[in-house]
Amino acid sequence: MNELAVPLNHLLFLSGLLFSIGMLGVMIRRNIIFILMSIEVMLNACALAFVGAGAHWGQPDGQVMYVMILSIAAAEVAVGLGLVLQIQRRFKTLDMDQANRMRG
Amino acid sequence: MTDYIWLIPILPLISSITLMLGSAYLGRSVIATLGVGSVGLAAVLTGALAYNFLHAPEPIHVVYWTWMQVGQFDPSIAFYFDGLTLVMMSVITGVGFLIHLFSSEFMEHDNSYARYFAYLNMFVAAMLILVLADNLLLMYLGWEGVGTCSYLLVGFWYQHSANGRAARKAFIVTRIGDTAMAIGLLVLFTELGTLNIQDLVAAAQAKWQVGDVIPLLICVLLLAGAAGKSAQLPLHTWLPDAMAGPTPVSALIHAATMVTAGVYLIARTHGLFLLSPDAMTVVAVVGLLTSLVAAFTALAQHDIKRILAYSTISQIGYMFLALGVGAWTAGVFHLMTHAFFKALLFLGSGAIIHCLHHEHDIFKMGGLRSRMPVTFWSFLIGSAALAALPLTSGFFSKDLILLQAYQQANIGPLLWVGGLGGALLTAIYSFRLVFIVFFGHANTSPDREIGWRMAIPLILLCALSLIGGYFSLPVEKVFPIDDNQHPDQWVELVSISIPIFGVFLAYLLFLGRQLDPGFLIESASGRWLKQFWYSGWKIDRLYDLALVNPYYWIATIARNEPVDKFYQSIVITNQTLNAALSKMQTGRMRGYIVSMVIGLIGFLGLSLFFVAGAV
Amino acid sequence: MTLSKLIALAPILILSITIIVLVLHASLKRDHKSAWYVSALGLLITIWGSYYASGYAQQVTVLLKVDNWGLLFSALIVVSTLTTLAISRDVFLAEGNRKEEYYLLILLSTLGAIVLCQSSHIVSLLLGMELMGIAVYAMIAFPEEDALPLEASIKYLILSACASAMLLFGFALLYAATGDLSYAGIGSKVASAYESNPMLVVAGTAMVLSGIGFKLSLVPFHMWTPDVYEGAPTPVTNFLATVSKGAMFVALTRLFLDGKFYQFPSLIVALTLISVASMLVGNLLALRQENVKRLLAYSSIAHFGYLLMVIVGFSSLKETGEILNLGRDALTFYLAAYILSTLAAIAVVANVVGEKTAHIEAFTGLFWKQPLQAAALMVAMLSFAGIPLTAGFMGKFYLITLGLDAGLWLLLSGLIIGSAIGIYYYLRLIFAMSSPLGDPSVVPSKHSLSWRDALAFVLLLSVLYMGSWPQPFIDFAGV
Amino acid sequence: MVLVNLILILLLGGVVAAVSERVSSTTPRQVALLVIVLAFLYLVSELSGLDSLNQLQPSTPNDPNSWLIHFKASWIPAFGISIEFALDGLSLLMVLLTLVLGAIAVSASWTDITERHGFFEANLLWTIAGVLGVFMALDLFLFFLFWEVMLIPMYFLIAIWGHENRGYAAMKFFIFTQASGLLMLVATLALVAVYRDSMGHYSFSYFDLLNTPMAKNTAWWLMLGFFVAFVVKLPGFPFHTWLPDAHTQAPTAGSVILAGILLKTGAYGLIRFTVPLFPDAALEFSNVALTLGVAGIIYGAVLAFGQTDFKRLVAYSSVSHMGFILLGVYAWNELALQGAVMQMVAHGFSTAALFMIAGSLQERLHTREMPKMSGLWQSMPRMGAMAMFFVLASLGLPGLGNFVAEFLVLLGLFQVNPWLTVLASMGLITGAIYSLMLMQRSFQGEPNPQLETKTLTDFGSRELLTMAVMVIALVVLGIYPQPVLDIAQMTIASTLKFGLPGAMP
Repeated sequence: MNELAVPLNHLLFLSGLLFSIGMLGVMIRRNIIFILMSIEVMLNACALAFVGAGAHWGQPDGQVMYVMILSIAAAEVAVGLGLVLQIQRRFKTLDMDQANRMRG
Repeated sequence: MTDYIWLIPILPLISSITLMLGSAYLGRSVIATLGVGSVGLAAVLTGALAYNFLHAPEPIHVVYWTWMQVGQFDPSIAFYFDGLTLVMMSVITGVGFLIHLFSSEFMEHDNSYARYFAYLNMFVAAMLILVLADNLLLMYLGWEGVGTCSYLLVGFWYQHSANGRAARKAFIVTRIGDTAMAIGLLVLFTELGTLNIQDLVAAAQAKWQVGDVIPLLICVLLLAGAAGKSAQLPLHTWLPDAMAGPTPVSALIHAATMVTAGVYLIARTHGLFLLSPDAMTVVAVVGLLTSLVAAFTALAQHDIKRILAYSTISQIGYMFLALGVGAWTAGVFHLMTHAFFKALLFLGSGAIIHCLHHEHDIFKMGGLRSRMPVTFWSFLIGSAALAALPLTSGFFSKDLILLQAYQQANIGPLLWVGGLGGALLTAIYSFRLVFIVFFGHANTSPDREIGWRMAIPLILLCALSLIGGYFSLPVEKVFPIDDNQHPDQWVELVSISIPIFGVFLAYLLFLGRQLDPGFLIESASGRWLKQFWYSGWKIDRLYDLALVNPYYWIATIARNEPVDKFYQSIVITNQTLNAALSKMQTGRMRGYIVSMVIGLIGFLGLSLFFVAGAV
Repeated sequence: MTLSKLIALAPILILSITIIVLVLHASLKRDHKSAWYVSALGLLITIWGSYYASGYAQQVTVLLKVDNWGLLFSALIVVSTLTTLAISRDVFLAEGNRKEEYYLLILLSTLGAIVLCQSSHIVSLLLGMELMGIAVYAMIAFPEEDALPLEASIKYLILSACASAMLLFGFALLYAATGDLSYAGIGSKVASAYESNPMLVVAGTAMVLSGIGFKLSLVPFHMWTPDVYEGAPTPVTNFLATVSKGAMFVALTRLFLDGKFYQFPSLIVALTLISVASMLVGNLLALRQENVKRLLAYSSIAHFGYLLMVIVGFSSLKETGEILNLGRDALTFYLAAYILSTLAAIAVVANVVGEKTAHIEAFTGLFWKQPLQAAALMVAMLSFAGIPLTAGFMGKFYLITLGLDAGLWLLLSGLIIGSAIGIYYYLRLIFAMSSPLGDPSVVPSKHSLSWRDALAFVLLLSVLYMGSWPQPFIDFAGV
Repeated sequence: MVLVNLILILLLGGVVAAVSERVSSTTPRQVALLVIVLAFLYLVSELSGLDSLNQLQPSTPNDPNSWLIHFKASWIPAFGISIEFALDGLSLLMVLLTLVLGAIAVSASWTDITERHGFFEANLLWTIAGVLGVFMALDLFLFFLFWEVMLIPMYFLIAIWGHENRGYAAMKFFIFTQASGLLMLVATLALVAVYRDSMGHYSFSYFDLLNTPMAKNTAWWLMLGFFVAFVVKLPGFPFHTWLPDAHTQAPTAGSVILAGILLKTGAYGLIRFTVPLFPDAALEFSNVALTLGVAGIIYGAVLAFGQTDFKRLVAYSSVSHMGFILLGVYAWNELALQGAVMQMVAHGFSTAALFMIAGSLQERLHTREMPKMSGLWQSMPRMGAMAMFFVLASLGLPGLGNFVAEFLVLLGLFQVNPWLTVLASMGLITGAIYSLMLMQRSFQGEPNPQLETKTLTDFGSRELLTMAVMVIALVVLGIYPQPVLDIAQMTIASTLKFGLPGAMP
């Protein structure tokens, strides 16, 4: 039943790679918009893994999960950008490191 | 007819409590009558008791209530009265009454008059309980009660902290002795199951043969207790300092009654001591050494009361010597006579101090013979008795001791020679005191005369010191009859002549000044020796260095709780950890992401490590 | 979808209807007070609904498993939301006119929490968690003019997005290994999947637990908690501390039990380490904390460290049914006790400090100014510290009994050391409250008993009641 | 039901006292005194009816109806927890001591509390209620509940009305006891778990748990858990550092209650729980406990001697006296145990009096530093006389209660370990040293120049009356202790059969 052209491990490896790229992006970038973008990358990596796994097991669940993840990612980014607008208006900067008023 | 025996100790106790509670409302005369009267009444009752006892001489044993009953341990508050108790009680109440009368005038102008008599009466009550107790625990109650009253009385003038320190020293040194005695009590109860004196002596004789180890241990512990209370060698340093109290107190406590408690204890438990001869030799040796050391020290003293204090230590040394050689009757006899003449001497010195507005140094006195006749004659008779000159009571008692010491089994003669040396020294220092204070040129003049309340006790005590020798103690039933025969003549002759020679020597040295010891004193070793004797053979220094200073040092070091350091360290580690962790909370989000990622990698690594291990 | 299944979903349906009514109401007439009443009423009916649904406990479709245990926690979550509503009544009065959205967000988030509580499938878990999460981002950033909420909100958004990504990736791996998305399915297949490719299963579970660990603020993932608790407005802090964490923990327990994750020794060791670390770090961080909100954040880290002990306890219990119930009871009791105490504590913080910074100075002499509030906060603190007669103590009692049965010696000693350290900062607050006011002459003026005091009194009573008479709760919860 | 009413009287009394502050600032203390006297009369009236008290027959630990009063009501059936109170010889003594010292504490703080009188008296009454609960509770869960709950009002007593750094002292007091209490909680639950494994059902009742069979080293660990909790409270040697701070900072009534009663809960716990529940483990452990006891005596005495603060010196003297109790308990024969119980009673009175004197000194001189106060006997003779009496009592003068206690303990211990007894009797000497030093530094010696200006008022009639109560109590305990010994005998005789076979029956 494994009519999948590409073996599952390659796919999982790809999504793992994508995931770590996204994670790195969140850690390194300082601008909030780019952080949001790298979160998108991470979420898509998970979606890809789901699709691969679904294909491997020949069940539609993988793709259902893919659609779910996309919609959730969209919602999160929407709220995120809303906040970005407010931050821009208030702090006139999008640099995440400025936001360290609470510590200790 | 003897059911009033409990009244004797209770009367002084009640008067002491009323004085304590009502001190603010009672006038001086009321206080005096209450204080002196209660002891007087006790003396009268003792007299009546003595009268009955002489006619029907069997011991009285009255039990009032069981003090505490826990399993087999059930000491009771009970009195046991026999010949020995009679002697002690008559000394306590008789001499006590005279001293109370004397001090009613001596302390006339002291502002806490009631407090003085309260303590004094409390002391007499405690001493009577000690003597009357039928079990060692009740005796221990009297024992500590007496020690406490001595602490209160020595520290009577508490305004000067020096007196306080002397009082504390007295209490603590005696407390060390008492603790040893308490341990003795513990051993006794564990071995014999009872603390009642009569039963425990019988049980001991049944349980152990002569020469066993445990009786030796018990006797040594009891000896330590006795040594503490009677100021014998290891624990004697407190008595000279205890002179800080009023003189009648020294007369009553540090001459007649309390210091003899140790002798009474050993006399009362002689059954135990008979079981271990080596313990008795220890007692004898301790007695002898103490009498010699104290006699030498007395030679070098300036303060009139310290001379008498050291002479008391020396005389009690004699009593211990007597007990050590088994001469129980002689020991108790000397105890009685010593109470008479030593009280006389102390009261005499009290009279002198009273009249010379608190002058203590004998070299500043002099030529008082003509101006204070009563005091002079009482001092003369007292010193004669002390030196054991013939015809005085001291002669009979000390002579008896020396004779029986001579006949002691193995080291008899050595003890006898030591005793003689002590007698010689006693004669010298007692008459040195008399010659310096009463003869020679007068450099101070008494500013007042002694009243009748001070004169009568002196006169009565003079009489007792003289005729005391002829009393026969009703103690035949108490002690085993010592059957040793009379030693040969020359021993008797020597022990009689030594004191006379001593007095003559004192005359040469201090009055006639024919023999000039000048070259001896000025020489380097002479001066060191005089200083050595003056400071009581440096024993006080030794105790300070060995015990007192280290205790102070440890207390000051450990003042701020070393154990707390451990708990402080826990608090400090917590606080440093808190500081470190809260520094990590930088507030920057990227820091948080990094910690999350580390957490994830850690988690993954751990899982893979397990899987790699498992597969 | 037979009628009984629909009734089983009663709480979720009622809440959705309330949300719809709220939206319609907002479109008709913008009135803050009536919106509050509508949502409060809706929540009350939901509580009745969850009680009513308990008769129809069953598996509704593959996504939701409605059982008494889940319904109990749904009721508890709704109660917490009600309290959040109660303390947020006047917080926003001075705000602009757009306030109905706030209530909308709260209800949506509660709906997500209830779905999360009853989820038995990865999709429903994801749905519930994200619905709850995203609504909370907006709630945190709701007050515009203040800077701190904005910062807290963005931080929370980014961090929880990463955590969700981790969770999802973990589930993807698990799905790849087992081929099933429902907990029960995973449970049955995970053992065999572990044989074929253990790497996948282990990595998957690790990432899932890290994602959940973030939401429960366990140690390596706990950094966000103090900032978000301090930044967010007090009612939202309350919501975060009780509803979001409570629901998440219930989901974790379901996943752990149905998914049979307790077979893997690596997980147990990792969880033990996390638990001990949380207990110690949580308490240590709070030791000298001056801001009460941050103090409560650290204390919640510690408490979830203690709670994790139960999850670890499941591992050594294996199949012995009897002790498994003890573990579940312990969990239920401790979580309920924690939620109640937090409600009481944060309610008092809201009453006393409102939106000003909750510094400890604001609480000095509270005993003499507002005795009732001070008493409630004291009882909450004592409950956190685990002093008898409070709910917290019964929780700790359960935990220790479980710890002893399961032989978790390391965790037990962590619990003892943690609570020994913990006493200090709970007592510091009580000491501050009891320190005299300077002028001792003022006899506490008897100001009128406002509804705030009533709320504090009710919470105080409930914490004491649960601690001193726990038997009814045990019967009810011992389902 | 009698016992529950007793605690309720005190709890409600506390509430009434708190509320009565509205009437006037002096009514709370009268209310408090009234409540305590009421509770005392109530207990005495209930007890006089009991015939078992007159025949004083022993109450065997594991059969409830042989106890004086026994009350049991189910509380949390899921865990076999019940509200179980019972009274036997030992707890009767402790309850009576608590009530008497409670009244004394109220009279001690008659004038030195300036603010929030109502709340102060309420806390006082609640502490007493908590302590009563500890002495009467026989369900281990209930015992632990009272063990922790009695701390809270005591914490407030020190934290609100204490002296300069009361926060630190109150905190230290609470954490020490609560943390060790946690150990006891774990030990109790482990004991119950072992009981459940062997018996099949949960039970927290003392009667059931009494002879649960368990492995040797589990018994050892559980006994250790109980031991640490009680020795911290006792306070035993290494765990005592909270006591001096708590005492110096507590208000007079606080230290009277703390020293008089709270320390006794530790001793009571040792006699009631630690040894009977784990007899053979206690036997093995007895050598360690005895050495700790002796160390406590000597260490407490040496440190007491080094102190310059009056209250701190008296606090360390309590540490030293409590060492005797530890010896008494772990020598575990009839003599030693009777000595320990007697010491609990006698020490209660003598330390309460000394703390009252310290309190009145602080009230008059506003300082506790002894260098600042010498020669006070002249200006305050009555207080000096009282101080002298109680100093003599605390150094163990025969004829007073403390001596009887210490002698019995030493006697009992001697049969178990003679050399340790010799060391312990050093405590008699060191005890004398610091007690007399206390007297010397404060009341005797040259009057302090700085004090010339202040007019020092001597003891009033109220203070004298309170002191008289304690003087009579100590004298009666010293001269005729048999009633107290008989009441204690009821418990000790039977507990000994349960405990380890002491050297002497």
